[in-house]
Amino acid sequence: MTSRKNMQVIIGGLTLNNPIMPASGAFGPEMEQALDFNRLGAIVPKSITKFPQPGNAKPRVCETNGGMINSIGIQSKGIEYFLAHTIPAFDKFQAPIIASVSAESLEEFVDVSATLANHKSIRGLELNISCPNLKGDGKAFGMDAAITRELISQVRTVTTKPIIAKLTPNVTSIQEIAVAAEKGGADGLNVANTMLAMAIDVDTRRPLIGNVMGGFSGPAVKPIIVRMIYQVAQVSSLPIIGCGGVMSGRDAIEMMIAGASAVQVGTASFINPTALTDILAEIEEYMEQNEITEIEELIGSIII
Amino acid sequence: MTSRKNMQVIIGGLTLNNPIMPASGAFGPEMEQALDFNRLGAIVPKSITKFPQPGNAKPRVCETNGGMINSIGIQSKGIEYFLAHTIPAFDKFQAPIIASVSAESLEEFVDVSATLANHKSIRGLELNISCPNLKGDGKAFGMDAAITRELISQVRTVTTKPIIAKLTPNVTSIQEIAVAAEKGGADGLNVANTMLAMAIDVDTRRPLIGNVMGGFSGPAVKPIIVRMIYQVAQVSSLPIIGCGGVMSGRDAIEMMIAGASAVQVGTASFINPTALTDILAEIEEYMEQNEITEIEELIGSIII
Amino acid sequence: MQRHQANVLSNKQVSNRYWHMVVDISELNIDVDPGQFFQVRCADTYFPFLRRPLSVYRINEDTIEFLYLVKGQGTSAMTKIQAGQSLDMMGPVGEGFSLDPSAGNILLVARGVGVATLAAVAQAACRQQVKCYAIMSARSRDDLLAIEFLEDYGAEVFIVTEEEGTSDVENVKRIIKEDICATTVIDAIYTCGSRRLSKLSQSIANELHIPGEIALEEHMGCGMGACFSCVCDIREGDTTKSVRVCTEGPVFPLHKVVME
Amino acid sequence: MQRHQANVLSNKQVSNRYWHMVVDISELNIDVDPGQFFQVRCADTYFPFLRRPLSVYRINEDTIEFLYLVKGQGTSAMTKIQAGQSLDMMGPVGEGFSLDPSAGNILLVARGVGVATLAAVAQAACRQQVKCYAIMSARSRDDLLAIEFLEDYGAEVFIVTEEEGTSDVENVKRIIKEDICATTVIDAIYTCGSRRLSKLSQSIANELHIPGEIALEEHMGCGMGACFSCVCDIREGDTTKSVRVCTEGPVFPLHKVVME
Ligand SMILES: Cc1cc2nc3c(=O)[nH]c(=O)nc-3n(C[C@H](O)[C@H](O)[C@H](O)COP(=O)(O)OP(=O)(O)OC[C@H]3O[C@@H](n4cnc5c(N)ncnc54)[C@H](O)[C@@H]3O)c2cc1C
Ligand SMILES: Cc1cc2nc3c(=O)[nH]c(=O)nc-3n(C[C@H](O)[C@H](O)[C@H](O)COP(=O)(O)OP(=O)(O)OC[C@H]3O[C@@H](n4cnc5c(N)ncnc54)[C@H](O)[C@@H]3O)c2cc1C
Ligand SMILES: Cc1cc2nc3c(=O)[nH]c(=O)nc-3n(C[C@H](O)[C@H](O)[C@H](O)COP(=O)(O)O)c2cc1C
Ligand SMILES: Cc1cc2nc3c(=O)[nH]c(=O)nc-3n(C[C@H](O)[C@H](O)[C@H](O)COP(=O)(O)O)c2cc1C
Ligand code: FES
Ligand code: FES
Repeated sequence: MTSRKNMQVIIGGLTLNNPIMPASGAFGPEMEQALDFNRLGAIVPKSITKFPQPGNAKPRVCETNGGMINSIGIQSKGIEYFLAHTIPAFDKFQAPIIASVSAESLEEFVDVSATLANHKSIRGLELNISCPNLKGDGKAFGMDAAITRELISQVRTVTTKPIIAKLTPNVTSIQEIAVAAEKGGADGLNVANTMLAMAIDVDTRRPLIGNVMGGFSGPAVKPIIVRMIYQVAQVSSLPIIGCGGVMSGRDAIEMMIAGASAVQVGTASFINPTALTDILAEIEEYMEQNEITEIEELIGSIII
Repeated sequence: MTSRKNMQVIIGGLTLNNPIMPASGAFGPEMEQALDFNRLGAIVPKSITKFPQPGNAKPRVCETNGGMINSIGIQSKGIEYFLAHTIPAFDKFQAPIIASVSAESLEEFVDVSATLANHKSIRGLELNISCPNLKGDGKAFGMDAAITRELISQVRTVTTKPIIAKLTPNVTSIQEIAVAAEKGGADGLNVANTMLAMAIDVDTRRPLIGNVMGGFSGPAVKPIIVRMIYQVAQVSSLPIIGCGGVMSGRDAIEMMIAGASAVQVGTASFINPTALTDILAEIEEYMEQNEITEIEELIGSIII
Repeated sequence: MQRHQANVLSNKQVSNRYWHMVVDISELNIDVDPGQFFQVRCADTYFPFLRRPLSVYRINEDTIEFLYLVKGQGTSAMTKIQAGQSLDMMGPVGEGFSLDPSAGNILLVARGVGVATLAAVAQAACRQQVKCYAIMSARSRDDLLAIEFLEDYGAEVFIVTEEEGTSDVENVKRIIKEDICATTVIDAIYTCGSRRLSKLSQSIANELHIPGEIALEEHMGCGMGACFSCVCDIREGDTTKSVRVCTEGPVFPLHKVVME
Repeated sequence: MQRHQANVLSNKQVSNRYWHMVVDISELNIDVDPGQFFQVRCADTYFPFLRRPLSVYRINEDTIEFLYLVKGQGTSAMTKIQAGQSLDMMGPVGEGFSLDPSAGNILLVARGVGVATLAAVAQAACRQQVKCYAIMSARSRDDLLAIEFLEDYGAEVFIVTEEEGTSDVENVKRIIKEDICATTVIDAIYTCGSRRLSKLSQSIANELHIPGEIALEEHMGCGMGACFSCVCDIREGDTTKSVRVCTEGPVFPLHKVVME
């Protein structure tokens, strides 16, 4: 790597040293043993809820062809513990912290967001309006454009920090939800959370996931997510964080070419604990080979 | 294989010798060289349109992790050629022919369906209201419940032969569309067509599919389809044909346990030309091992 | 929790359903404790997708060994790995067993592949001159492994099997109480591999007021404490607490575990 | 269009970017023609997912050979297959070349890996005592393969490369016209591997009123005529017609192909 490269990207006013960050729920302080957190574009902890929550029935994970299904539920120690312990554990690193918020009602979203946004170390909020593991057969706030817009505009009133709406891919038109989030006042869009999925053990005839259905992630879903990033980029001017199935630098670049400004990496870390920084190195190598000095040049650079 | 097994299943009044049939578009007369068509539960030719159509730009296929994207478009020689050549080529086999219909308007659906249903060798119709390759950014009739209901109820007026609605998985609520199809008068539901997807060559920055986006099939999508079969089975009493990612007998059984009465196999034949009959043999073996004599016993037998 | 490429020295079938692998760790600069495990990548494909947790069966100066049951996709794929190839493994992960060097006698209660986890305890006990008694339970004699190793470590081994109709809980209880505890003071119990035998071990430990440890198994996502796939409940005074088997375990105090 | 498991006799790298594989077909009971291809499963995983089309490079009594360029996932995976393992291949697929036994001289125009497809024509020509002239175009001398085989088959080979600055269309045209056709009557032209050279071949065939054939390449789904992935247009009188390269081709009359 010889030439100087500018890896900075901007998400809703937040300048990141590079576009690679962990996906919420697939990252934790324990990974410091394997990974240099200072090299991350941002730190995104597991979604937090207002009160402690136990999470879902077991088994909570199963694997499928080229991916996995999880139904952790938002097992959470509640916002108090989060502010007292989790944030300080991440605060010593250079990467800005983007807190992921989960809630069961609009009011709770506003409430938790207000508290989190007040904390000086939290530099942005990612609203997990797309978790398919909540009650109600996998339904999520982010499946409805009007609710999405309302929810975000209410959170908007309690903070000026960047708000990223994490969209669900389980919708007929992700464009419609993206536009609603933009109108609601979001500063960025995460495309996307997991696909709702299910697997059955044919020997026992029981679901492989305790909660019956769960969220599908990993390389298998990437072509669906790339399509959605591209679709959203056509209708919204907000920066997009691509998320779903990124295993390599080339996968991350593919999402950026489709329209993403940054990329989250989740499941890949389960296979390779240094996936986040390896992917960053692979992007740098690609830029070197292709004589790209500004990473921003990649964003939305698809040729049709 | 010692004990006698009853492999018959019923789809909308049509009794099939077994539940395994090809998925439309991934099957053709040429495959007779590799496969015994008499052992199929049904024969489902490529979707047919009223007039000849050229199909989409190339490349028309690309592969992804555990799957492929296609954008053939409905390359078709038109209904006249179909009735004069394709149907006779399939007519000599024992398996009933279910013709797949594609059209660009509601009227055309009715028109083509009426003509096809009049042909004595065509035993049922599958309405491809879900093809993501039509004009309009991947939109399909089957993305809208009201249109789905209207379309099917109009086709219902022109035939008493079984009508199967092939649903699209690219929707927020497949249950809603399934219920609409049932209310419109469908006799069966195909769950489902391909997921809309996209892949980009990071070296050229161009889409890997000439038509930019295409339909995603293969083992990667199976967990999404199994989930949808299960969801549809909860809200509709119509027989379901599971379709998407079946590679093995166990995959087919998984779909039946989730609620499918029959299973279509598409992409698997590209990897293994005898996939259809191999899958049937694997199901028989499973039944033997599990001392199941009536295949119908598997349908919807999931234990929650 | 580093990822390593370890050289595979051998990978052989040792009985109908079990395989045994030896890998070279001389270059890896790691310390491995009995009860810890590795997250093993069984093949270089995306199916099997996830890593598989495997305990260290024996810990030697330059090598570690795995004993594994061929169960599904992952372990089947693992049998294809040949000597000379490398094994992609992450670890050592988790908290292992604790062994009080002043203990006189300890009791191991293993069922099936649980022996793969407890053998390392016998090995450590032998080094510390602690005497081991071991109940080894399995479907059949063919499924009973490592008996000779355990005996080499000076363990006194009691075999029970379904095949012989000796593996029911009542009989195991009788062996422990009459054949072992009647003549010997057991200072600690270690168990792995069976819910029924774990319950039995728990109640005996409770009754005899001796400490015990159990190695738990849960389906894992990350194996790094990040994903909360592998949780189970343990007792904390009057309440229960959710812990992650991968990092807070897999070994827990026997009396704290809530048997489901 | 059967699926076969053929025993791999050898699989070796033959130049920087090319590999050569020999498989045993003595037990398969198949007839293979020059220009036909096989749909090869490069690895037993779902990535690479699809089969890869590969022409038969040489057709022998008991074996066939493939010559392949290592391009992406599929062909890279194929290099891992070792002698003694089996190759999952479907075929032979498609319509091959036709060779008029009464022809005196034929001209082959191959670019790059196109030689893998045309070599079988030279081999057949040799058997029928038809004399071959061959233009072999490539990036560099290292990329030029099979020259010796072609010469063994009695072919007179003309080499052009980028490296030496000799591969431009004008120069190839000059060689064909001045070095070959000036002294020899060419009865048919066969081409594969380059759009520019195909156009040239087409125009020369047209000019000299001789028949020609071309082997086309398209991305394939099924390789069985079922999916319509691999279509291209050919001329039928005044109109064009869509044909499937996998079953109606891959070899087509040169004058019928619409060069895009
Ligand atoms: C800490 C720990 C140590 C272990 N040590 C050993 C050992 O030394 N030897 C040995 O043979 N087995 C051991 N196991 C069990 C071993 O991990 C499983 O048998 C193995 O993962 C099965 O994988 P598979 O692909 O063959 O089976 P499949 O049933 O196809 O696996 C499907 C999925 O379920 C998971 N799974 C299935 N069974 C178990 C299980 N019992 N525990 C956790 N996950 C499971 C797999 O990891 C995989 O994700 C251990 C488990 C844990 C948690
Ligand atoms: C009839 C026919 C005969 C062929 N014979 C030979 C031969 O003898 N030797 C040889 O080296 N190559 C031959 N090719 C080209 C060969 O099929 C491709 O180089 C190969 O598929 C590339 O696969 P990959 O995974 O290495 O590359 P990738 O670029 O990773 O492949 C990605 C996808 O694109 C397809 N693809 C890429 N290039 C081509 C191409 N040129 N033609 C068709 N599909 C392509 C692949 O099959 C795969 O589906 C032939 C192609 C055809 C159509
Ligand atoms: C085990 C697990 C737990 C997850 N928990 C959360 C969560 O708490 N909040 C959230 O927004 N997304 C959660 N996700 C979704 C990921 O953030 C991400 O959107 C998804 O996994 C797709 O990316 P990937 O394919 O790179 O993993 C979770 C994913 C996994 C695998
Ligand atoms: C090459 C190709 C062409 C297809 N053409 C059609 C079609 O004409 N009509 C249709 O209803 N579905 C079509 N499909 C979708 C399949 O019928 C099926 O729904 C899908 O491929 C999922 O099943 P699979 O994973 O078993 O392939 C096509 C699929 C492929 C791969
Ligand atoms: S496996 Fe992820 S926390 Fe234990
Ligand atoms: S590859 Fe399917 S028709 Fe040619």
